[in-house]
Amino acid sequence: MTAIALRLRGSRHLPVMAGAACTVALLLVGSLYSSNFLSPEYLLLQLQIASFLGIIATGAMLVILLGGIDLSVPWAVTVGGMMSAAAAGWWGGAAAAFAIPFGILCGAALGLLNGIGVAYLRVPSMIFTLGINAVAQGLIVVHTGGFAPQDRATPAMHLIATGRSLFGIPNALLAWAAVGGATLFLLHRTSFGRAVYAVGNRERAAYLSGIATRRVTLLCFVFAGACSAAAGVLLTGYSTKAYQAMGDAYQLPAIAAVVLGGTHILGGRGFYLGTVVGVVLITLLQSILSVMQIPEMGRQVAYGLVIIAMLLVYGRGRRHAG
Amino acid sequence: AGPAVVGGPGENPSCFKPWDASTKYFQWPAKKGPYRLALANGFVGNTWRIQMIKMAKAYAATPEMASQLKEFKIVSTGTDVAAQIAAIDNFINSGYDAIVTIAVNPTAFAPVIKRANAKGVVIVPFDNVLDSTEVMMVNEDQLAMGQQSGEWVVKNIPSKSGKLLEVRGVPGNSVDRDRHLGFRKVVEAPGSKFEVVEVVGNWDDGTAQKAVADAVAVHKKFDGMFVQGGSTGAVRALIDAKHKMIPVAGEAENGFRKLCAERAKDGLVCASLGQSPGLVAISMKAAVTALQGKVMPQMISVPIPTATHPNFKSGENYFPNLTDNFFTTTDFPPCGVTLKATDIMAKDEKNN
Amino acid sequence: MNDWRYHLREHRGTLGAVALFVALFALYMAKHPAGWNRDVLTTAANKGVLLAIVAMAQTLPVLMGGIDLSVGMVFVLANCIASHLVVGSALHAGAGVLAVLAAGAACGLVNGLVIVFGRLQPIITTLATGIIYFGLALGLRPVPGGDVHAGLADALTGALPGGVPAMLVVLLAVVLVVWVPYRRSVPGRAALAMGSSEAASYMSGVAMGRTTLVTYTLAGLLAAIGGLLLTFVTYSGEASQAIGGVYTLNSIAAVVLGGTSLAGGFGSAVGSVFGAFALRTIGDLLFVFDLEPLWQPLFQGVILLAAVCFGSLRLLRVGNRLALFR
Amino acid sequence: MSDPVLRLVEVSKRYGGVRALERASFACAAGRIHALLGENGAGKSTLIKVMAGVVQPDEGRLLLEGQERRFAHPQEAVAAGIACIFQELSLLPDLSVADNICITNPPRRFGLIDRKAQRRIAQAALQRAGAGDIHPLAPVASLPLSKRQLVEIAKALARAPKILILDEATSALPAAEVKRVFALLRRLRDEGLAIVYISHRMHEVTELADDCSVFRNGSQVASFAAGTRTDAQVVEMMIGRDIAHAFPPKPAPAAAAASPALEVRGLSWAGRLHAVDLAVRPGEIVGLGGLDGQGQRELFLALFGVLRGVSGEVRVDGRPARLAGPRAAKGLGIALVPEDRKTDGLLLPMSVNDNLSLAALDRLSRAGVLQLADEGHAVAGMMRRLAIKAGSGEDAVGTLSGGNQQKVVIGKWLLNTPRVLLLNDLTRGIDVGTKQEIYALVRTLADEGAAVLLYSTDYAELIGCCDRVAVFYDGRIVRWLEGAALTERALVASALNLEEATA
Ligand SMILES: Nc1ncnc2c1ncn2[C@@H]1O[C@H](COP(=O)(O)OP(=O)(O)OP(=O)(O)O)[C@@H](O)[C@H]1O
Ligand SMILES: Nc1ncnc2c1ncn2[C@@H]1O[C@H](COP(=O)(O)OP(=O)(O)OP(=O)(O)O)[C@@H](O)[C@H]1O
Ligand SMILES: [Mg+2]
Ligand SMILES: [Mg+2]
Repeated sequence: MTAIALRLRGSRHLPVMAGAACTVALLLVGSLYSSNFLSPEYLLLQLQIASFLGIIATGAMLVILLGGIDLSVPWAVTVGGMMSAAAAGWWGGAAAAFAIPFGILCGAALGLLNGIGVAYLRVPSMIFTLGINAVAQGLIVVHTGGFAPQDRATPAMHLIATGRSLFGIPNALLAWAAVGGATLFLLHRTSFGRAVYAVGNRERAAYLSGIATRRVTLLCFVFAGACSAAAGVLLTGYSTKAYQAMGDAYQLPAIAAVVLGGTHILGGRGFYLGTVVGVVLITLLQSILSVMQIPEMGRQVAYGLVIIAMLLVYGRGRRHAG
Repeated sequence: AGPAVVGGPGENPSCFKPWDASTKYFQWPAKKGPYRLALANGFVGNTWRIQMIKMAKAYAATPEMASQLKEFKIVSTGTDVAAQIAAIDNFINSGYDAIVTIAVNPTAFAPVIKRANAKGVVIVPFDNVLDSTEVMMVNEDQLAMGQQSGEWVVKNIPSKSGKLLEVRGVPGNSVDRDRHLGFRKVVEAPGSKFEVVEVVGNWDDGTAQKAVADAVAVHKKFDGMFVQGGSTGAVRALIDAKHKMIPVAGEAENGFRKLCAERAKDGLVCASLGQSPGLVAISMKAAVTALQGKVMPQMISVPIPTATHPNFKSGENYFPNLTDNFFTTTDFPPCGVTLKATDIMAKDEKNN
Repeated sequence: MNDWRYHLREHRGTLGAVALFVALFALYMAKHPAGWNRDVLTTAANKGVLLAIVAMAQTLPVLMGGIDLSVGMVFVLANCIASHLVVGSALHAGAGVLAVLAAGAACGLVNGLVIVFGRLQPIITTLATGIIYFGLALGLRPVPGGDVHAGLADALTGALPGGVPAMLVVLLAVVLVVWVPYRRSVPGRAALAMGSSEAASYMSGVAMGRTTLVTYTLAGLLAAIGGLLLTFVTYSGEASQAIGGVYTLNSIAAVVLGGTSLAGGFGSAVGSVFGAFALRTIGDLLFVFDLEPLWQPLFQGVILLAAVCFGSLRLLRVGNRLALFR
Repeated sequence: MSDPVLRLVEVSKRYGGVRALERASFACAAGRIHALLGENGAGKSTLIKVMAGVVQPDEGRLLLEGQERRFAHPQEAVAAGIACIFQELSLLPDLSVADNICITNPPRRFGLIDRKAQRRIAQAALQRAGAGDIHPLAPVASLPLSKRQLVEIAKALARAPKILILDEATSALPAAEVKRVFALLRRLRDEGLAIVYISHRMHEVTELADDCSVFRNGSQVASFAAGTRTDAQVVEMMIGRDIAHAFPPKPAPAAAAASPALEVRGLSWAGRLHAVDLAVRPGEIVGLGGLDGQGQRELFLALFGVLRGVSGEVRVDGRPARLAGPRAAKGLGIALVPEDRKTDGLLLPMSVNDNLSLAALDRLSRAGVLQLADEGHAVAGMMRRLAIKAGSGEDAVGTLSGGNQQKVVIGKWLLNTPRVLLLNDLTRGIDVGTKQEIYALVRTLADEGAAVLLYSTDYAELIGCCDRVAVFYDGRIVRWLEGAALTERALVASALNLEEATA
């Protein structure tokens, strides 16, 4: 018994399993309020909605693994949504098929700027991405104000975000699964993934091992920007339109989900499945709190307390040294 | 110093309509124009604000205004109340004649107003107004907006019972509070037996959409809905969930009205009452009029632009070719504010 | 001897921030229509000191290698408490002030306790406690309102006879009463040690738990001082998530502009004060430049980016690339 | 032996499945220097961590002056008069030397730290440690490793301890400084301190110790007065076998005609390197001699592409090399074993496997996809080849003993089959048995055609290992020593750049 406990403690699967246990507990608590929390419809809806956060958190996790943090999520999401919708407007017709890649590309471009600032100018990521966030907001304000762009989602976006195919599985979930699968492969099966962990642990040693640390950092930020923008495209499809500040609700949940998933906030350690569990956990928590009829104050306090409580259950750091 | 409190009636009452019978009247010493006018905005990152700023600029450029203004300056300071107060102080210190503003936090302006009065500067808060009777303000009646929404919902649910979904705004804001209180006052009045489920939508389409989707998934069926903002998202959630179409009282977003018109055949009935970005124009006009030494009501009530089922008319109170995020009401004929929607958001419109 | 070289090195971050601020402020003043006068200075001070104090609050955990994402929320919570308690007679208001400060310190202490005994990372702990503190603020002020002792507020937001803004004096007092003793105390240096290397601090026998508690408590206290001053500026309390978020993020930006390393171990709260002033002046530039209103956010973002890249100039001088990594 | 001041009785410590200490006993007495000997991973560091309160033992007792004690925190051990210099130094890089020296118990005035007094204390302690030239206000990060070790010693002295523990505290010090530290330790012993000294340099132990204890596999296997056993016996006790020759035999000098694998001409950098000329033929081991900090490190960094603004010419295999960075250098077949394995060589929380394959990821992957089987194979082979002692390849490298960590750093580069090896203090902290293996390994690599540059502060190593030695002084090569001329005397003399050396 203790042997199993010991193995579990050290294992990277602990956060995954503990997180899953917390998820079940959360649902059970929710079902005391309404049994509909356990209905397949509700759960599928949550998975669909979780996909948006899931894709953002995927990018956020990569950056956190590097030991950085990406605070440009809100407006990178908006840029993704606004630019893909606008592109659909500019090009129209069949060329609108390029709207989605174009939106994602715009997010990647923001990520590229982030990467240049962090990797090459060596500005702390927390602050450089904050600046890029402000710049992105400025650009979108100018864009909306000046050029009266189209902000309607294309049918393809709508289909991906809200449609269900294959046994009624939400398409959005499939999109997340694709991104997640690719990330899982990238992190654990490629030399790039190994380099990400290496840079996150100690960039100096990685550099002296002949790893192109700056390029790795740059690529992670590009990927994160692209993820945020992709989520923006999905959100555009979900709301059938892009709008200002559509990403504001995703910054903190993305970080919280990654950390609840067992990724070390200072970088170098973390397992993608943990992030998946963290995303589901945060989405459910928000949803259950949203529907329960308690005053907003109680909602906020409960949200904070539950996050801390869950971290206390399984996210505790080790003692120093030894 | 500050304005003198005088007796009514005020200038141009069809435009500057006093809030109610007890509203005071102010009169500033007349100044010779043209004037230096400023707009101290807070946040800019949403469509309403962008539209508001564009309207302010467009209105300042109309011949009527242009002749009165020597300078019109707009500054957006973000969500920090202290920064906005400092911006207003800066305008005061730099000798502007009047400042129109959307307060980040309306209760925080008492000290600024003291300083403005000391220098004879006219401050006109609008939209998010102060809980004060010492300053001239322009707004729609938020409490009434909530009440009218409530009345409309009650009227459209003949059984006077069932489950209502209320989608609230940003917590901690007085507009949210007023609309909420107005709505509740009506639907919880004796005579009707509604159960109200409340979720927070933050006046944001995405947030409202998620919250409504969750509520529908858990409660399965609602008989009516009141959305403070983010109405497009809220209705989308109903459609996505294949929820039966129900009476929805919402804001004045173009997207919402489009849906209302489109889905009327499926049984969607709507009331759309909204806060208009055009308030800025009335506020600017009020500021100039006050500087001319005319008698002005302390609290100017702007009629609530309303459209209800089945009166959604394309090109009139909604615009299929404009963005969903556009706020539909832009003109207030009694005030001579006749800005056309397409002039504001579609100046260089090609694709929409 | 060549002591001055080491002193200069120790304070180079602060000096950089001072230079940045002076440059920006000179530009601002040169273009300001009213120019250098008492009112303009007081306006700038009233706005700048709030952020400066929150940035000081942020500096303490950052020096220790941590971070406090709840400073903005403690700031808002203190504002809400003050709008209830700092009213009435001078005595009552005085007691209210103490209560506000105690509440802020308590919030900080809670952060510290969770970090030390829960062994959680500061960044995620304070992210979560920040949400809780905001909830409490919302409970106290469901809608904006309240009041504050007017005499006190007028005195602190006005100018002294000599034309010196009273807020600057408050700031100086806070620096002298909180920061300087902290920096020179054993916990203050222990915090720096922990920021420098946590493992080495542990092995050297640094009292890490106590240091963490003291540091976060002081951060909470400072944030509460900021919230109290906000109440004096606005005469009211408001539970606004947006304001909390803005102050938290800006405080981090100010800390970085102030030359403090986000990795900890190096920097000064005085640098953060000037970093905050510089940041505020960037905002003020909007006022003196005639920009298209819809271009203003972009302008601000670009200037902010340029300011944070300012420190990258040192990259040009690096001969040994290993110096780029810590 | 007089009554021991500190006694550990049957102490055990386990890390997961690894037994670091197994019913280990140890005692040391006041006024004596007690050497702790044992191969890498024998448990020496763990033992002293127990004494210093850094690690809490699973079982066993600790008696200080006859009283049973438990140290829950290093603070308590410090308060009890135990000062420890850890193998991985415990200095705070961003703080000044003075701050570091007085970190736990600074002088205070009105409750605040008295900086003037602190500076006096620091200066005195530095003076005592023979490092009066270190400025008390200098940030530790700006000091080279050897100076840091001296600061660490000063820091321990400033605590006025009763028991002083040095865990390989002189491993990075050049011989002259070691002599000074030894003199200091003897003086302290005579003042009545109990000193515990850990080193893998046998001659140091012979020279210094009064008592010796040998550890193996986490237990004490013998304890005896110094001089009662021969070196060979001691080594036998430590590693369970005898080592006949520390250094492998040198081959006959290669034909001078062979073109050099590495050729450096007129290399200069920022006033720290001046027109260095150097050529290393394949199969040759060239040593870098001289006092510490004369530019040897900079030469390595320059050759590895880390320095910017280097002038001069570098040729690898006769072709001009553009050394844009470590990546480019790696591409040319250059490998660098850095000075400080903890910060520069290893990713401590990552597994042994991941660390070993880090520099060879390009070889172990196809189109960026890791070939896990190949990787496992290569890594396991390297662990065997270097006899890396770890529970499993999945263990975090930070949990290995110091010497085994060093082996991982070497192994990481060997997986890349380098052409040119830059070895900086290669065997720091490695036990005698392993050292011998590593010397043999380096020689084999050379025989297989690698060109090796080796920097060491240990003269014996330079003499025993190298075919030729370039002695550095102030960023220049002042002398080449070769063959019979390569003696300790010559090394010392030319290191000081003395005229007589030319005689
Ligand atoms: N934190 C830890 N976690 C797991 N295992 C550890 C840890 N620290 C030490 N060990 C293991 O304990 C054993 C003893 O290590 P220790 O550092 O005491 O050896 P040592 O005698 O000091 O060796 P060296 O001469 O190489 O420094 C080693 O096998 C090591 O891998
Ligand atoms: N993290 C880093 N910080 C600072 N300088 C770096 C860093 N990484 C590389 N460099 C330097 O930047 C330049 C580019 O080096 P890099 O190692 O990326 O090799 P490269 O030839 O550009 O190969 P790649 O194709 O990987 O870009 C070199 O001068 C290198 O020393
Ligand atoms: Mg590169
Ligand atoms: Mg050891």
